[in-house]
Amino acid sequence: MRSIISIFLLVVIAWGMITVLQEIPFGSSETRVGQRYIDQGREETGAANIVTSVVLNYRGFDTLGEITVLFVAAIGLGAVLSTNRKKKKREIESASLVLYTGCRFLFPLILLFGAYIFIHGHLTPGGGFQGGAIVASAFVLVYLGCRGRRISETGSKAVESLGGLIFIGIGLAGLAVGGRYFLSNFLPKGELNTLFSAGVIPILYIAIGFKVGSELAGVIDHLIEDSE
Amino acid sequence: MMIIVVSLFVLLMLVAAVAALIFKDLMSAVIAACMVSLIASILFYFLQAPDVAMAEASIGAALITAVFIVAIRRTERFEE
Amino acid sequence: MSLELLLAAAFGGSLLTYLLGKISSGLRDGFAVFVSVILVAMIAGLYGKIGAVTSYYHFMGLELTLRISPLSWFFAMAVSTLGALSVIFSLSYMRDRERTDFYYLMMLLINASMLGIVFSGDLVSFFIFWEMMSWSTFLLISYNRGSALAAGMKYIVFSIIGSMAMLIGMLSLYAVYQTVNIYMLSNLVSSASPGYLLFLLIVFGTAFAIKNAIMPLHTWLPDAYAEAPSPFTAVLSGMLTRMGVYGFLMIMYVIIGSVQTLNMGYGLLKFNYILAWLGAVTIVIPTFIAMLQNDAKKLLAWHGIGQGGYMVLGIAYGTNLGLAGGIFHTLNHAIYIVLLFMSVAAVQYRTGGERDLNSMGGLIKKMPIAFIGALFGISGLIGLPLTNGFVSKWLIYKTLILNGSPFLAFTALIGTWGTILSVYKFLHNLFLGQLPEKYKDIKKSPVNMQIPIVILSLTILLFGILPGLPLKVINSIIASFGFKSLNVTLWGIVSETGSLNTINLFAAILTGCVIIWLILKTGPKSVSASQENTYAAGASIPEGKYHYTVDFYNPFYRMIKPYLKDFMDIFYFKLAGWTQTLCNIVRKTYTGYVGHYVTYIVLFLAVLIFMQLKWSLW
Amino acid sequence: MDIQGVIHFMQNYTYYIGAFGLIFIGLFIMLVKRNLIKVILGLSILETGVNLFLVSVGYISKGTAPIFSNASIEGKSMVDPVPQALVLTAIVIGVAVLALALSLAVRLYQHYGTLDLRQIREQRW
Amino acid sequence: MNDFGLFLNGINPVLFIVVPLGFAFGIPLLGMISKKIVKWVPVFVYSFVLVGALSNIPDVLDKPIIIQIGGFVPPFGINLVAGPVGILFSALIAFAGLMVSIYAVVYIKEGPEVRYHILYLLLLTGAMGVVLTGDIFNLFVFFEILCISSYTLVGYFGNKSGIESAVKYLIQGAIGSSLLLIGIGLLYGLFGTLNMADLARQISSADPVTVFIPMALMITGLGVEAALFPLNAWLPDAHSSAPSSISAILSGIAIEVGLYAVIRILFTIFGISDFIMFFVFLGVLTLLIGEMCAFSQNNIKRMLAYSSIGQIGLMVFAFAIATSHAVAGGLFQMISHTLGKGLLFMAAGYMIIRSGSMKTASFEGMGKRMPLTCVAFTIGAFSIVGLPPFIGFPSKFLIIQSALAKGTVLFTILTGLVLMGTVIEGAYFFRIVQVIYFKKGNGDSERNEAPIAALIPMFLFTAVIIIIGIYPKFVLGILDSAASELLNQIDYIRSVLG
Repeated sequence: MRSIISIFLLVVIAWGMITVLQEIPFGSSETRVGQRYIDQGREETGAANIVTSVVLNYRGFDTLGEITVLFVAAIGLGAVLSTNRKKKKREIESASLVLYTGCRFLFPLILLFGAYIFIHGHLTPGGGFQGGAIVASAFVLVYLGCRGRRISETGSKAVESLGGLIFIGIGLAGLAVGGRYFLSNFLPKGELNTLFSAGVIPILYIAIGFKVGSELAGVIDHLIEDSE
Repeated sequence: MMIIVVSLFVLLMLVAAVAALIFKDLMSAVIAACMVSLIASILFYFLQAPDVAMAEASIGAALITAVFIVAIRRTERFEE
Repeated sequence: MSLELLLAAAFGGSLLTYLLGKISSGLRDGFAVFVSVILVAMIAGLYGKIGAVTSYYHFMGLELTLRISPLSWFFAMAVSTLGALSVIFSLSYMRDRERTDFYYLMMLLINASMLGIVFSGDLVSFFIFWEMMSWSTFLLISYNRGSALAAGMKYIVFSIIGSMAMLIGMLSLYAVYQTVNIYMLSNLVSSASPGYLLFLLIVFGTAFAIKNAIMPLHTWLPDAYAEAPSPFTAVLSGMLTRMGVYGFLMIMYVIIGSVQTLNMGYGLLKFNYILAWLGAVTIVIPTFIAMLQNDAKKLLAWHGIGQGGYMVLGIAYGTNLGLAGGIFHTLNHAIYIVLLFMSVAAVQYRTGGERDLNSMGGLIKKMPIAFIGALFGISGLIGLPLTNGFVSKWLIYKTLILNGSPFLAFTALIGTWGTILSVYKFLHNLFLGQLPEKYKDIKKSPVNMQIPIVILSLTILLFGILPGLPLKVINSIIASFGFKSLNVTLWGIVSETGSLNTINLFAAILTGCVIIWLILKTGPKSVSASQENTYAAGASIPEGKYHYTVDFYNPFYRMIKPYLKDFMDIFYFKLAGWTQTLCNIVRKTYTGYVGHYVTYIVLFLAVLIFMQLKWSLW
Repeated sequence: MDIQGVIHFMQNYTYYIGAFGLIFIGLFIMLVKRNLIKVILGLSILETGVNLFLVSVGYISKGTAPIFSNASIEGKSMVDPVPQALVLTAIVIGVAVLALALSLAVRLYQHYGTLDLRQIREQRW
Repeated sequence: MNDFGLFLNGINPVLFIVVPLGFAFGIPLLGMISKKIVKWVPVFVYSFVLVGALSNIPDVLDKPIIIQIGGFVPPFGINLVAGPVGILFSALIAFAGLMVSIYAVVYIKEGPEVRYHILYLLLLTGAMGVVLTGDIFNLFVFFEILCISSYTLVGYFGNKSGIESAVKYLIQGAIGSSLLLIGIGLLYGLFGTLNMADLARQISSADPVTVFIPMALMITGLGVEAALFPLNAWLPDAHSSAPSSISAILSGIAIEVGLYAVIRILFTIFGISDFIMFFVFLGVLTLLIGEMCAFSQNNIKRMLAYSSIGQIGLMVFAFAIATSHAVAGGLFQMISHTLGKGLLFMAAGYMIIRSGSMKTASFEGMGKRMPLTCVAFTIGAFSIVGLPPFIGFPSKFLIIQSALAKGTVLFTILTGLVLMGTVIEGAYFFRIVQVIYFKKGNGDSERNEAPIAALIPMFLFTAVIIIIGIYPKFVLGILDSAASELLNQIDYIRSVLG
């Protein structure tokens, strides 16, 4: 019964969607704003990856909000799971040698890969979020492979905080010294397609990368804790 | 002929989504959802959005699945 | 003496009283009496300054004004005097109770808001003061806890309904005429369409009918009167309820105007006829219900409703005699009902809060002043000649007969019979008959209770013998409504169809009294006998054999009981029950199951989309 | 309908069908499923669908990714970068919501011992 | 105007968002130094924001402040629009935030306190971002901050009811935001822009049928947070299970901000400036349902929560009439609801602590035990019912007046229904007042007042309620210009796009 009603409702909604999608033909999008970013993004931000320039410069404020959302989730998840958390000693069966060694071996490599991704965010696809996620997955590997190993909570908290503070600090610096706008790209743009270009973008992405990495790792950490 | 490939992917994705709907075993459902994410990330790539494809693959497919699995481990596995 | 200062004194005085109460209770009592007496003096000093308008505040772009008219002076005088007497009366009644500071605060606040109501020159101030009066009254009705809570709830729910109706009327006037000033409106409204005027009369009428407890909307009153602290019941019954009369006068004769009001509707369905009939019904039924009450305060409360019917009857009739009668009756009723409640309160004070008529009796010797008060009070209530009630009832009967409404006159008369029967029960069961053993050592009421009782008793006589005093003021009120003024003398009213002359009555009755006195004088000397002697012929009887007057009118009661159920009260209780049930059904929307909630969201979206695609609402 | 028509239709609508298919399947899961984890799974599928839809809105036929990986690339036929940026944000927000939801689910399970939403109804009317 | 540093005449409104955010990010570091400082951080931050918001009022009445983020001209970058509406709301958020944070200093004693204060700051930041932003996707992002932090704060205590409510809230909220995102995507697909002013300009020349679908999606999505009936099922659960300080904010800020987003989208983006019958009915329905549900509650926080639904209905009714007076009245009602309901929840919080239960019956005799708190509660209740001389009266006055100014029979009847809701509202609030004062408690009756730090915000709220109730002209000026900003789409477009 519920399914029939649900399907009926969804059909009505689908009808509306079809009506409106007639007006948005696939493949020929209305790119007034987007086209300007493509045309002038290189000069205005100095990033080769236009998506990055949009994410961090044109719509940098969104990204600030976005890292805040992740921060909220990490903090909130901690708050939800931390209440009456029992600090019981767990019997941890140690992983097999092969697994352990493999994890130890892979861990820095994955970290490095993640770091590469977020440092080169303004040049190649990828950036702070993707890199951060990869960094976090390195930690997941450690949690799963090398049982009992934990990142230090204070350390990850400090990284989180610092990442956020750097983002805001750069934004405020833009407001105070640079172009008198919050988050304005006040550093020299450099030469296109080189590592040291695009002004504040790489710095922001590195901050985001660390922040996202530690937050996602923290999320997994909190969830895994006392689950065994 | 790109469009045929894409259509097949879309079909596969929808099938995976329906599978996630049907499976009573939550673990299987999560894997099906993971499939959805993975195929979506391939579709993102086809849509000339490599940034998004990377994000979807690393976050949407990998991390979320991990979180789901952990959560299922801590609760119960079968939907009654 | 400006009106702002007056109100500031009234409101400030109440707050200051509260604060003083935190320091010392004696200081507070003194100050409360001081404030209320000062207010009387201030208002008395305003006599003759009629028509003074002061704009005191701008609220949301509206000019709020205070204005004094003959009507408002008349009501203000009554309010402040009775208020002062009640405060004096409270001094000992409220001693040793809890939260006395709060009691005095609310008492004075209510007084102040009533003054605000009558002095308001615009509807917004009127509404604001009205609301303040409502919630402070609510707090004071609930003061006694226990069953007072239900009474308070009933009162406030009715009260809110009334004030919401008033809010609609007021804001609709504002929306149409861009002003809320009563006197500006009175010029503008007279040209409005009859339908709109009827709407106004209905919404405002609902509000005032609730406050004045006209028949279908009366049910809050008996409980509220019975449960409120007795000195406050006096104020509540005397003036607060009669703010409804003030409101009726204001909307019917000031804002809409007599010409429009009296021509509303056709034939027998005229607005004022209907109102008059409601008034008549309100006279008869509650009076007979009163007869059946065994609770002293409830009995008086039902009379309060019934007497309100006389006022409405007089006002609704819309002739100069009728109006004068209605307004005068308001005053008279206030005086004697306050007196009666004070007498009851005095008895209550000494008997420890006893209100049950069946368990008392014979207090005449123990509390003579209270008895005198009750006697004068019921005389006024019945309308015996030489009491003030007689004059106003005379005016009302005369109006009815002159204008060819014998039925209405007859109903009013029936009401009077019922009144006589029931107040006799009241007087007898309290003061006459046998004195129960436990009240053997009862003391007289304290002096500060006696003073108001004596003053009010004398006033009843004064206005009964010299009705010209208040009627002069009432005459100017009627004139300000645009009616022909009455030919008033100090002793009564002169008119071509029959005049009233109280001096003749006075003379006749005085003569009668003298004759009776002489006859008694010539007879054998009366010997004062103790209670045992009169009832048991000198033999001592065991206490268990005492018989008290219980179940007065029991056969009659059995006869009419089925017809005198408070049907409206039952109906409202049902209504409240239905509302509760409905609320509980509505509550079930929130089932607690998220799946349903998700369905609601999707449903909402689907409905929006469907409406647009199907009917293009936007 | 000839083959050309079908291909044309597919070219125009495949992505949209995929995206909205996911959205509706996700919504349907949330509407009818009673297991909390399953509902959250539905939410995840719904979000993927929304992301797919957003990206396909910004697509231009035969466009290239908006990256100037070398100086010779012209900006003529690049796909719209804005939806991609939006989707990046949306994905991160999605993961935040899902992680939070799952942690709450874990806690809820500790309290109720079940994930059946029909039984988790202490807060109602 | 475009050249706008940290300070010009007032404090740059971008700091209202950034400073709390910065402190929220910094709190974990601060918490390592001293846990004592942490709870004073929100107090400090919101004093600053309040001063900033007030300092901007004179400028804003003149013309709105447009702040470009990153220095890109509006359609191409995100911009903040601090018009009268924005500043009004930020002042309200800052004031309520400040008061509740003072309250929380003593109220929050258990659980992960540091996290509470972070989430609290972020919740208000999200609200602030929503009201200040001029970009629709940015609105979505801040909305998510607002929502997610409220999900977690609802479950803050980690008890059974808290977690259950949080889960339910989260599921509904997440669907809402997904729908909102679909709507935004459709709008972007149709018009290729995300700036509100730019969208508004293009929508005025678009086909209404197609434009409606994204609008319906967005209204539904935002309506979940704005607690429109029937999207408000989360509200009573969430408000009653959250810590009282959070209930005050959820009820006083979160749903108001949701409603703000709805009307911003309706009026500014879609330019619906005639009265919208559907929303008029929806408002009345929401009001009646809310009040009726509240009527038969015996859990005080649920009762207050349902009463919030009723109040939201009144606001929706006001906004849907869409005359300048009505919109001003709706905004006024928001202010009065924030103050009144905030006060009620704060007072109820300590009453619950003292009596140990949320059942109204357990508050018997509270008037003796905590007289000051009870006075505050009573005044809040009277204000919500709309009794003079409290702030609820002028706001209700304005709304009813503008409804009747429509002059049609239908509106008179609807007004009658609205006032019937008020009667029900009065009934249950007065019942509570009776229970508090006039029922003898059977428990201990010794005086046990709330701590002073909790009483200060309550009494500041009370003071504001009475002062504005008596002198509504303090806010009427900014309300009028806020109403005209909302209704005057063309001026908005012109001031943003030049």
